[in-house]
Amino acid sequence: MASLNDYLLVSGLLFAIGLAGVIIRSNIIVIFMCLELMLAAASLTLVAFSRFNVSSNGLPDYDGQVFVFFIITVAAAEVAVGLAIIVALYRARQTINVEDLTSMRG
Amino acid sequence: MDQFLFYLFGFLALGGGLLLVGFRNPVSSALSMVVSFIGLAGLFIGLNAYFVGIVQILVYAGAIMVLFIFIIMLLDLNNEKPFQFRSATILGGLAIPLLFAIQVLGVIQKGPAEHSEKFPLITEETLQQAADGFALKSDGELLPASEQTAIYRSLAHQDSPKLPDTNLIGETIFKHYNMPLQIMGVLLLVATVGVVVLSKRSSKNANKQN
Amino acid sequence: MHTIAWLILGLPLLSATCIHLGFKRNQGLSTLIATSSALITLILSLVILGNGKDTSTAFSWVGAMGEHFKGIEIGLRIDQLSRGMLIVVTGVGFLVHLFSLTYMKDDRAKARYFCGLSLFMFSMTGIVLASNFIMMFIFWELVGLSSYLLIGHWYQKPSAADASKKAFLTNRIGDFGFMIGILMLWGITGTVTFSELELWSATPAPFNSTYLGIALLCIFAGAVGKSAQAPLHVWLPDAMEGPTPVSALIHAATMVAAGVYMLARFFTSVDLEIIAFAPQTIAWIGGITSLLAALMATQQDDIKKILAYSTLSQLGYMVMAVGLLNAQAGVFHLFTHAWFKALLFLGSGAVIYACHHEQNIWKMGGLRKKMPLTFLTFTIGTLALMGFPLTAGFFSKEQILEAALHQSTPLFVMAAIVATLTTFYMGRLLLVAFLGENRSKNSHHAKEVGALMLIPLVTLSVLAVISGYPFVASALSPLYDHVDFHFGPAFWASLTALVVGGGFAFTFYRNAETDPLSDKKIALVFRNKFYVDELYAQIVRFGQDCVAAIVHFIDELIIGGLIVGGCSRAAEGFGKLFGRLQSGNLHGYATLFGLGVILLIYITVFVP
Amino acid sequence: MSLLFVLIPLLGALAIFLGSKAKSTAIATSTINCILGLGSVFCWRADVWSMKVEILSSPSLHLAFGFHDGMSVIMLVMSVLVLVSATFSGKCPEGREMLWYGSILLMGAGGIGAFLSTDLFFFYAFHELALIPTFIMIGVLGTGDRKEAAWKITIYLALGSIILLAGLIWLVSASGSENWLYSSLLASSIDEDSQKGIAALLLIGFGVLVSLFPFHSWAAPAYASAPAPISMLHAGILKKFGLYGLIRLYPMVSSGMQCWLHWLIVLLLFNIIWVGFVTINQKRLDHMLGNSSVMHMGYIFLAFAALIEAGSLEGNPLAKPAAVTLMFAHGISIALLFSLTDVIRRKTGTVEFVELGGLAKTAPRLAFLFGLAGMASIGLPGLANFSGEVLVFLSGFHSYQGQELGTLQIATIIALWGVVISAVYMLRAYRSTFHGETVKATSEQTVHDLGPFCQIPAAILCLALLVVGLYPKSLLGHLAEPESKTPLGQTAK
Repeated sequence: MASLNDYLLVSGLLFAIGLAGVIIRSNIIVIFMCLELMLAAASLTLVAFSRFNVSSNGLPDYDGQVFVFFIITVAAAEVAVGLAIIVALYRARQTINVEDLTSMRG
Repeated sequence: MDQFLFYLFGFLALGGGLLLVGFRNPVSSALSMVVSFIGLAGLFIGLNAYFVGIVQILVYAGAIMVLFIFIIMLLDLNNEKPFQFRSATILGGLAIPLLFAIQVLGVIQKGPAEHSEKFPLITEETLQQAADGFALKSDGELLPASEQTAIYRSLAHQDSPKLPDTNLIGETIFKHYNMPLQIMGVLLLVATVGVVVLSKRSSKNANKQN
Repeated sequence: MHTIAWLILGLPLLSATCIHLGFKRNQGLSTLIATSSALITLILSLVILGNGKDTSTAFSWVGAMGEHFKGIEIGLRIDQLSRGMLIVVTGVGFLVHLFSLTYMKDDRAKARYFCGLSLFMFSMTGIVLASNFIMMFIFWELVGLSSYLLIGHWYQKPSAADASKKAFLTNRIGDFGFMIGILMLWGITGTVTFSELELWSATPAPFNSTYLGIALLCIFAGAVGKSAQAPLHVWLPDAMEGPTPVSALIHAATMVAAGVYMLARFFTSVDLEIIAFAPQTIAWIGGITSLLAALMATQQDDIKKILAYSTLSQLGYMVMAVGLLNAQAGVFHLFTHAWFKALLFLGSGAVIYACHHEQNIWKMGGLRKKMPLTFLTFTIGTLALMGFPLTAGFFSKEQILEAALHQSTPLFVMAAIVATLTTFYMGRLLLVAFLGENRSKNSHHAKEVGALMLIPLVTLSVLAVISGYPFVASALSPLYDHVDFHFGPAFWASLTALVVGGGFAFTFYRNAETDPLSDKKIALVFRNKFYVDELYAQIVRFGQDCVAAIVHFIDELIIGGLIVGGCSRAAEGFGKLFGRLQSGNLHGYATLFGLGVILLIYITVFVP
Repeated sequence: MSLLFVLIPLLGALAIFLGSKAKSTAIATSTINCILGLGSVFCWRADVWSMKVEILSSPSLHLAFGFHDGMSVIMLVMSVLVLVSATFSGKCPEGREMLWYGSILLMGAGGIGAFLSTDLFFFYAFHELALIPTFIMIGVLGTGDRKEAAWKITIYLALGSIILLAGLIWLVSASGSENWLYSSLLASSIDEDSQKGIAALLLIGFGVLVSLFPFHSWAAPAYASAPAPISMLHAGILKKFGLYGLIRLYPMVSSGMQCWLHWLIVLLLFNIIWVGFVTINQKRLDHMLGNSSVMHMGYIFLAFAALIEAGSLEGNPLAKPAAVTLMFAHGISIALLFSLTDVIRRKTGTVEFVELGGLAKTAPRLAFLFGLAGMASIGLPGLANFSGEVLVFLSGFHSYQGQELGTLQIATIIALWGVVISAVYMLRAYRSTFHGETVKATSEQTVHDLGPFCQIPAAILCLALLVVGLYPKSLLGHLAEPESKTPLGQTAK
């Protein structure tokens, strides 16, 4: 069985990869996927801690897992809305390349 | 064996992630994301979080990936223009995650020693012990058989006691997180309505353009 | 009795309001309203005089607050002083209204003029009847306003507009002191009402006499402004830009005497023997003013300016008398002076009117034949001003000289010199303007003025003669102390002054075509009024306008530019900086986010 | 009843934003409000009117309105008068009626709401509500350098408001009161150290809002470039908010204020003399008026300083009436002046002194009204400002008993010189605008006298100035009711 640190390391690396994707890629859908990846990395941390923090009766602390459950739910909703926005955006601008979408320039 | 599975799934998750970032074609990216998530789900299961692992596969691989692919197809983005390497972006994109990873390492280094100990396995004794806690009434008496919960029965199963984590999560959610659950339901509703509105408006715009 | 008093105060206000609100279009009706209100107030004043009872009435204007402040009252105080002064104000006022009917006949803004006159009558009666200092201050400012309006009647003339502004501002400086004085007096005595001041003076609580003296001098500053004493005398000659009847009423007979009246009020209410330094200062300021003004008058060419400087000089006399703690003499001179100076001004008005608004005496000449009646009355006025024996001016001037003789020899000498100079410049005026040959077309075409103008002239000339006699003065004069006449040094001094001054005037100016003295250096100084106006202009320019410009510059630079501007520029700079970050580029945001996360972790974990 | 005064303009604004005819709605609501407000003066009896209306009541916040004492009534009357004349003033650009009249009503409602709130939180919030339309109107519909002016006023007032809010929060927390009700704060006591800090924050916060030196430089440019009703409402009503607040909150931090007395005196003298000189040097009518309004705030602060010196409201019974009277008078007169300046700007197209002259000939009614307002603002007796100023000076000398002159007395004497200064700039302005020969901009071909519609606001305000000036008791009578007798929170709800 692996240790908590191992899981945290995997989670951190996964997060870093996601971040790298967000920064490097310019296709907004891929960026969105990378965001999902970062979210999932966070979930991994939560589950790892849930397993690590054994509660008084010897079972894992399920609060963390409930949290992950909620995260997954919200992520689903988020993806639905996000993709709808992307579709709308594409219809309006004919592009989903973030380098072309700079109308927020201050 | 445990260790091997950890490395396997960990490798799957990280490798999928790297491929996700690396593939030029978004469809390939989507597929590699699924690979990554399957690896993640494996890690979850390795942590005895069976329910979350399954949900992860169901939701991400089943629903979200389909959505992504659907949208990619809808927008017909296959012929995307090739990667434009802007050195500053690449530099930032590499340096920052690298820094982050180093920091994660540092954090792990600083963490207490017990974090580096291997998790104790959940054995039958553990389950038995836990079962006792579910068998008692509040005043300390043993519950009669008719009132024994599924959790107890599963934990204290004669032949093969199992960790009933779905039941336990369910209990936690409905006992302690009832209100957030309700709110989550509303959130999903709002998201549904939002998506409808968003797509509707865009169709109207399309009509106008025509 | 009280009703009549309130009526005297209220009628002119009513008239002014009616004219302004209703009848501005109808010029004839406006003049009628104003003149009849003046007549009625004169009659009512005579009624009050005939009644002869001392009384007072008041209503609360601002209620009492706390123990110390007993409120402000608008009250009327009728006693000998105010009764006599009322006669002067309403009497001269009515005659000036009458005179104005002809003088202002062709003016397009006649209604506005009469509205101003009514407003003035209201304010002036307010001062006369005031029962306390704050009420007096209120009306004090209001006469300033009406004077401003009337001097600036022909506001399109830049000189008139400037003169009115100058008059108001100079008076404001005086009022600055006046208000301080009132406040200090209130602090020391706990009251500003004259009757209560009398009570306080009878049994004064222990107090610091120095501060009372300072308070008195501050109050005197108000009189310096209003009665045009040095160093605030500069506005009065300029005020001659107003219509001549206005000069007669406001700038000769009544308003400028208000300062003397106020001082007399104060001096008769409070016993001031203990703080001698303040009255002495007042007397010296009066004396110096009268001397300077008389010197300036000798070289003026404008008939009204000469009279204006003579007014200054005579006001200096009155102030000196009051300062010598002989308020009776000062007020008596005020009383006689009001009649003969109003006469002189109205006479000059008649001359100016006849000469088609020519005011330079060197362009007149020979008017004696053209306007015999005017000449006669003007001569009577001049004699009264010179203090010719048996005219009114003789009696009052005599009393002042007596007072000066008893108190201070230098002041007596000064007063005698002033008397000489008075005879000299008035003789010059009479000789140049009325005798000799016609020196211009305007004077050639002059002819005697109409009856409406002559009635006031004749009435005033009668008063200019008889008002000095005890039987008239004791009945009419605001304050009168009968002094038995005797052939003392005062008499000889004034007689000498008459002879010497008259002699010089006759030698220099008989049949003169131009001023024989004008090329003397000293005459130039007199002609230019000792360069006081120039000095003040410089003071205003450097002491005020330059300071204002510098202050404004500093205000903009340091407060607006560096402190505030610095803040706003810093905010703007930060805004620009962060605006740069706001590139609209998702990559940029993501990079920043990553950096932020790293920083956060670093701070929370690695910083001890 | 007190609720009505806030509600009517708010509903009017709402109706305008919902699309009712802007101009007539604004005029109708402000007129009704004015009539009711004036009616309230005549009916003012402390026992009846001090009843408060509570709309929203939670343990910590009370949205309630009521009259604390006569001061609220007087401020209300001032506000309704200025509001009604502001709706008649100025010329709305074509097509912007909704913004224009809606903003006017909102500002009026905000000011009135602040004066009538019994809860400090809403007291603050209503003022903020009124500031928003101010900023917008200056930025959108202003003239001249409007962007910069709008920014300046926004930065300043926002800063002042934040400091003020900090002071208020500190005040509430230091008092130990669990709500923000004025009455419960008044009943609590605050320790000396906190009082000192609170007093400083309040003085700076309110000071910025009232343009106390050296936080004054926002005022003139903002008033100059704001549309006429906005400068009328801000200078007339909203600026008084700060002074009103200081006097209102003073009893809670009386000993804390004492520490800052000398600082305040120095600053207020700068307000009078320094800004006075700045005003003399102005070359434009609107800038001059803006600065003069800053300068006159110094006198009201002088009354406040007299209050601080006395240590309590009872110690110097003159100070509060003096400040209130002068606030009233200044509000009315400056509103009138801004209104008329806008008329001049519209008729001649300029407000530069060098380009004006001789207007008295072509527009005598305008000249008369402007002269009256100008004379009022320099404190001519018979007009309201004089009664305020004379009371201020008397309050400055209230503690003087014939001994050596104290700091306050010397300050009063220096402040008196400000009367001369204000006469200088006002008469110079009048001389160069109305007197002298007519010039191109003021010739008879271009300029016509005031029409009847323009005279309405001026007439209302002039009348108020005259009534109070000729008989100040009509105003001061409302202040006679001692505050301690009718503490607001204790009456029936």
